[in-house]
Amino acid sequence: MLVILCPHCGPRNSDEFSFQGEIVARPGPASDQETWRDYLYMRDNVAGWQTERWFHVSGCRRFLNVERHTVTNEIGVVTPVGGVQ
Amino acid sequence: MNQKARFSAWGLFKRGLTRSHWPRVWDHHELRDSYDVVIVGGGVHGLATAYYLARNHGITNVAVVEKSYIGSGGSGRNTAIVRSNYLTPEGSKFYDRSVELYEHLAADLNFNVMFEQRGHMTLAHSDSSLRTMRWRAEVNKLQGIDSSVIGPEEIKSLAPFLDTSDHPRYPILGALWHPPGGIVRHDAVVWGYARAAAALGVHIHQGTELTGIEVESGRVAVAQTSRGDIATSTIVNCTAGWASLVAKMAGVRLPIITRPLQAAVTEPVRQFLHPVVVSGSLHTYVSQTARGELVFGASVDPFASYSTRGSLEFATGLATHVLELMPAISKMRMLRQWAGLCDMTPDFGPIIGPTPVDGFYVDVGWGTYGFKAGPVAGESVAEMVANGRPGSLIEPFGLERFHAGTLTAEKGAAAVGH
Amino acid sequence: MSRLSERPGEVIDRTRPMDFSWNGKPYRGYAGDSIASALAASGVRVFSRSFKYHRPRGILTASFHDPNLMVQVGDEPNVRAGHRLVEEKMEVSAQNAWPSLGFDAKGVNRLLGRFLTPGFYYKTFMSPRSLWPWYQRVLARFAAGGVVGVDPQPGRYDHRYAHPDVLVAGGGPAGMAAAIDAAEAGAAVILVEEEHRLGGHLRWGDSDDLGALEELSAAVLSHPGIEVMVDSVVTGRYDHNWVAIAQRGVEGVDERLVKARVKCLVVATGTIERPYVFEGNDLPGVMLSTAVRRLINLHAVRPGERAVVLSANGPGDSAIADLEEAGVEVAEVIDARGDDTVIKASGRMGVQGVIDSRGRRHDADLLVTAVGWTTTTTLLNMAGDRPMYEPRAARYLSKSLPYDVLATGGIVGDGSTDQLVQHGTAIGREAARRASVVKFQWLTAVPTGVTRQPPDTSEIEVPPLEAERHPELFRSSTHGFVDYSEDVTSKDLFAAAAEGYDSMELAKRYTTVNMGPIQGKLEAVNAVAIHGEATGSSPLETSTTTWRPPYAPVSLGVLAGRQYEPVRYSVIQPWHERREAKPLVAGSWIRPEHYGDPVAEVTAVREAVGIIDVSPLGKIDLRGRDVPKLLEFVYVNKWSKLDVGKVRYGIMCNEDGVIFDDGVTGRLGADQYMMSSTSGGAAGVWNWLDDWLQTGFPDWDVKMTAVTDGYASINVAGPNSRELVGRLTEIDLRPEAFGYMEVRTGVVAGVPGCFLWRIGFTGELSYEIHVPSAYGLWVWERLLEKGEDLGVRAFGIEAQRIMRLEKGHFIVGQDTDGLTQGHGMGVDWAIKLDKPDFAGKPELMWQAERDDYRRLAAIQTEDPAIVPPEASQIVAGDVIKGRITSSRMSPTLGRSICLGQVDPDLAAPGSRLHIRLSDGVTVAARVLEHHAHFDPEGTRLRG
Amino acid sequence: MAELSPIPADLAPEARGESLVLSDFSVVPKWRVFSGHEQVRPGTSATVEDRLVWSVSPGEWTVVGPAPEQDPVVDLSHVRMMFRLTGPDSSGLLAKVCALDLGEDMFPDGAAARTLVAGVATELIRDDQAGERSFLIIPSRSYGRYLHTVLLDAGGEFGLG
Repeated sequence: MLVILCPHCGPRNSDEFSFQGEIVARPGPASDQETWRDYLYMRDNVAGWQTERWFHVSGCRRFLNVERHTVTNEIGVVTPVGGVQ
Repeated sequence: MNQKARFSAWGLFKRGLTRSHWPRVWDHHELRDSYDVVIVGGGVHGLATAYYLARNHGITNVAVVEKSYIGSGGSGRNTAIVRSNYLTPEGSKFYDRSVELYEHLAADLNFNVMFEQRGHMTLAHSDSSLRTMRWRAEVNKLQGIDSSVIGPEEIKSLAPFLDTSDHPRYPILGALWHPPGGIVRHDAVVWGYARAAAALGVHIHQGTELTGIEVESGRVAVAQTSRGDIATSTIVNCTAGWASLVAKMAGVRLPIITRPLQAAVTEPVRQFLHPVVVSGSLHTYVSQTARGELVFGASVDPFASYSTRGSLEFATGLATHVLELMPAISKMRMLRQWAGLCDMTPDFGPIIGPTPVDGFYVDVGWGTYGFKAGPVAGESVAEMVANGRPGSLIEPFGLERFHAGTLTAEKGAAAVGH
Repeated sequence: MSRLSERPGEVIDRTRPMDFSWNGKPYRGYAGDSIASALAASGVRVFSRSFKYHRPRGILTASFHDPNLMVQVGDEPNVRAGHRLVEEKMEVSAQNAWPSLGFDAKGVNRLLGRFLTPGFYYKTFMSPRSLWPWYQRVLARFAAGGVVGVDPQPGRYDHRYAHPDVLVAGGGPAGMAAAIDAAEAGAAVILVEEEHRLGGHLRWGDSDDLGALEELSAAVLSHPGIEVMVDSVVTGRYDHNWVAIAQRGVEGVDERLVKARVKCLVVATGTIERPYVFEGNDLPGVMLSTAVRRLINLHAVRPGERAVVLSANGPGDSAIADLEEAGVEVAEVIDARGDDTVIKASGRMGVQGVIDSRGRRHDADLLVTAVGWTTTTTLLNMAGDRPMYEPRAARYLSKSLPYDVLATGGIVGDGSTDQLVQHGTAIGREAARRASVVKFQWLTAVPTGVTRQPPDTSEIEVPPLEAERHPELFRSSTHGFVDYSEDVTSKDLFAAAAEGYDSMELAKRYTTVNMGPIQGKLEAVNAVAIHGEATGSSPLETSTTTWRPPYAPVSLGVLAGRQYEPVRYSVIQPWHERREAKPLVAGSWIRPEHYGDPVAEVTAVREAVGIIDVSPLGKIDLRGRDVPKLLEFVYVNKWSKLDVGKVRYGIMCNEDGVIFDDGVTGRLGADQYMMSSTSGGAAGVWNWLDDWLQTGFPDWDVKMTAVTDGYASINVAGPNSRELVGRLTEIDLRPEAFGYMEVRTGVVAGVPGCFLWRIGFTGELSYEIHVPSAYGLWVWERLLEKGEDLGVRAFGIEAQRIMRLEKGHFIVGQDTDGLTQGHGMGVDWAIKLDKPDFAGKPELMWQAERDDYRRLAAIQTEDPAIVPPEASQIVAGDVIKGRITSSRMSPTLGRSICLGQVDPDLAAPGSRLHIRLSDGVTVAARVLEHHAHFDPEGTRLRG
Repeated sequence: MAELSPIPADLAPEARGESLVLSDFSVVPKWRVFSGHEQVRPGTSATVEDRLVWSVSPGEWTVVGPAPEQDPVVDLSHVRMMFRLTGPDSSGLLAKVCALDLGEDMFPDGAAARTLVAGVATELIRDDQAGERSFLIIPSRSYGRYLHTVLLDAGGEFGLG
């Protein structure tokens, strides 16, 4: 059980969060198949530090950007997804 | 294979009398500067591929490079369940061939892999899961696979420790029963393939890590390893847990997310559970080994990671679920827990086939099903490498399906796992 | 073996005798005795038979980690007799011996030992293949261990969370000192000790040791900042210092799992004495020096009559003094610091003689060895440390630890009690300091606004604690057992290496060394050393095995705890229970499947009126200017022109075009909408909307509140529904005033704040009444009361399923699967590809251009009496062409009806299909024109 | 505030232990507002004009008492149940079912959180009563029966039940 320092709630166990995976930008609706299916399926699957998205579903219900080392599970900076104060 | 080294009861007796050692099962070799085929990953998939390349296709100038020791990855960390009762026709056909190979593997490899066909039972706790069980059974029957839906009474007689009483939250409504399914000694499969491949001339390089792949004008040219470069025209990525990273060396991106899958074993007790029991809703599967230990598994971890350290939540969740099924075993003790890495694909189907880089093949993305597919994957990948194109058994599992939008339908059964 | 007169450090209470049984015979011990010490005091020497060769085994370590002391206690298998305290009326028996400990029939395996080489089973039983199942049964019979019964006494287990600043694992002198000083520095401390008392090796020491023990433990026990857990074990240290403790001796429960988020972990788990490998080293009467010191000093048991001692260290020498004081004749002391050693112990059921390296034979019934230590680095391993072998000290020592883990005591080095205490003291203070650093970071993140002084950043100086020089003693010149639990000998390790299993990991897997219940705690170092010897490398060059959790085996019961499983109920549940509704598990909801007769329930709805509790239906309150934009984006159909008072049906797809939910959304006011979703999809839809609003369109003005539980939802369906609802509300229900697919708000049965929408999953005229939940049961009962003369009847999920199937309404997840994209469900009319964007649009666009996907079709068998079970396959010969997704006998039509997914070439109305039943028989069927089997024009619904 | 006192006259405690009282306040009106209480930061609660107000998420507040004036207001009265657990052992009981650190530093009087209690996302407010440690536990209604059973079961060792 990891500790994630939620910017709204403080230190919380990771079972309160839902892991959303690496952050993938949504291409426009007029994208070609190659681009769209890259967005749907292809992933970098980094072994090391990556910024990924977590959803504090059992806490503040905010989507967060979380820096995490995928080998050690060490967690870096956690920030709210843009637009939310 | 050297006849003097042939395993048999007579051989055991003779060596017991003379107290002499058996010869080495495989030898150390210097790394050659070129091989016809370089297989990355010394697990069941890599070693089976090497074996079938040599045995079925006469391709013996083959190196298996393994960064640690053979069987150190998923092959040595899985719960060794074998079955073929998959949901899709392509899936069940493929795994049925695997069961068939497993049934004859001991004789084929002259290495007893201890395949115990104890039967495989997938419990249904809800109408919808019962419907999925029926779906699987019907598809299986059409493939000639022994698979049917059974009721609580038969479940109780096959596994008396299961609580089939009126259960409020997880009632046992029925089960998918698959008599040919069972468990196998996973290490023995690895060693059996390694020994047989080595006897046919394959070089197994343990402690040899792939560090890079040189691609020249769209073709594989060199496999760089921690022990030196290998000139080769063919590289087969048979890794699990590192599939994305190895593919990246060749410039190939994969639809894979790596997630740990945890397992645990209890202290041994006298035999009381014969079949393999699975509950999809409770994310649990359990079998008792010949040694008397219960071996447990669950679903993949809730977040992607390359960690194999294991978590307390797995242990507590697993125990909760196992005791829902078998409340009588609360005093048994968990002895050891561990984790392996699973490369999950979007449709829960594997990725076997060529890639945009000529000579770079993948046999990856096995999710939680890799071990049971080892023999048939090895056989099919060897055939593909020898012929330059995938055979019909693996055609549905190519990488291009993710761009063509023709995903495999196994995802429908994903919830029932293992 | 016999009981001694009173010892200064003894832990038994001679005033409290305990009567128990061993293999059915009565025995007596004292309170404080372990099962093993009580039996040993009564002369028992053989406690078990070994796993493979069924050799007799006796006390080796006299502790929890004694591989030879696994016994059955009542219905509990594999109890550690060296640790478990004896209790009145306890029924203890030996495991793994048949018919008796004295004569074990499987002992014949001893004679076969030379043939049962490691991995022998991989080399035989292969032919003929037909005999393999028989071999399996024979092999399975040799499985070791205790017995579990189908119906044992249930255990009582518990969980709790803890948040200590400092957790000290190990209550020896260094651990106690660390706990005291951490607490003195202001930290909240938990101290965990595996044994029943604090003190570690001080407990069996001399009077100085006992004095120090008394002082330290008094300080610990009286400190308000320290919570002491004895007879408890830290089973694992997981990521981010998440630490599990199996706590015993808690009132009211057998065991409790404490899940602790620890700010700084201090590992003070000490060392375990290592056995020595030589011929006969497993005979009863061969004991470690710590075992005899425990027996003599803690339990006042004389461990033998005549002893030979092999000692390589000070504690071993102290054992000699203890033996002499206990009246054991010490026949010979062999000093292993020189060239002398033991070659062999001989005897049948126990040691009778010892042969030393000078070839001398000594008559003895006890052979005590003191040849070195294994550091218990499991917790350090779990913290990422990879301890290195230190040849000078002949043991593994910690290499590097993360910031939040510290180590003290024997795991770090050796020293006098004072030195250990000094080291522990400094580590305790440093642990408290580091904990305050972590806490400061957390406090600044908690939003409660508590301010704190920043912590001290200067590290506390820790005095060195060196590991003493110790000879490397692993194996004598003869072979013996390395792993007692698994019956692995040094000869086996040599054989494995010769066969090519030449890395430690392969050798471990091949021989199963270190894989038994003791997990290599005693034997790991010996195994590595002997493997090194066999492969011509030193232990330093050979890798060690990875220690995995748990540190000690932990019961499934305590891991599970009280087994709380969240379940959800509607507010109408008490009524359902009174009417003995058959419960149906639907996700975490428990719902009524039916009230005894689902067919009659259908008839009531079709002919009169019925009410169903659909409270689990997902409901989301949406407010704000941009709600239409949101609806337009998450649904595949158009939403811009939904007037106030209107309701519309919508389908949601994932970005891959796969349908994941459907439901209706109504506009209750200018800026107020109510969205409904399927019961099972409610949480997913809520999260999906939040995802888009937060990560996709943060500027949109949408306020969202999930109100599923705020309303009890009752669908009133049937030709009499208007009449019934009209008796309870002033809302104008006339068709021209409240049309199909419209919503009204108002008072129902006196309850304000209700909303009603006119929709119909059953195909009948129906009103879905959403009542503020606290009044749900009240309104439900009023409906039944007021509708009695109208023939009202409650109906359950099963009747609803039948009726929706008659109407051809699909259920997402049943009639669709994980790959069903929008156009497959016959809802092309709803998918508006001319919208600029919506979730899943590109995939649906591409799907529309293809013609290769399965379609949902209404299907009827030619024989109306045959109901093909759901999931039956639609076939053409052996080729699968689709499947039945829903099927029922329709009470309304008096025939079987189905929905199914069918390949495109068979999906056209009128197509003839073949459905394969589970017995292999194929039945003919045809595809209907409409999805609805009943009232396809919808006249009843719109009436 | 008066209507949330430990044992109101018209609401008998559900269960009383040696050092614990569990009472049910589900009937009190609760409202969701989206503005007007910006001074109450997420993770905290405050009494504003005799109404208890708390926030567990940015931009959202729950108000207990008469309907507030803001627009929009969503009625949560029926969505949530509300239990009050009062007594010196209240954090001991919660420590069995809730992983949150409820110590004085991390969760002082007035702290508010949405967190998992016995596996269910639940709002939790520390709202001491006359110096006595007290928590408001506010689950979604459909989980109320389950959670109530759990609290009684977990409270057994403190004499609750």
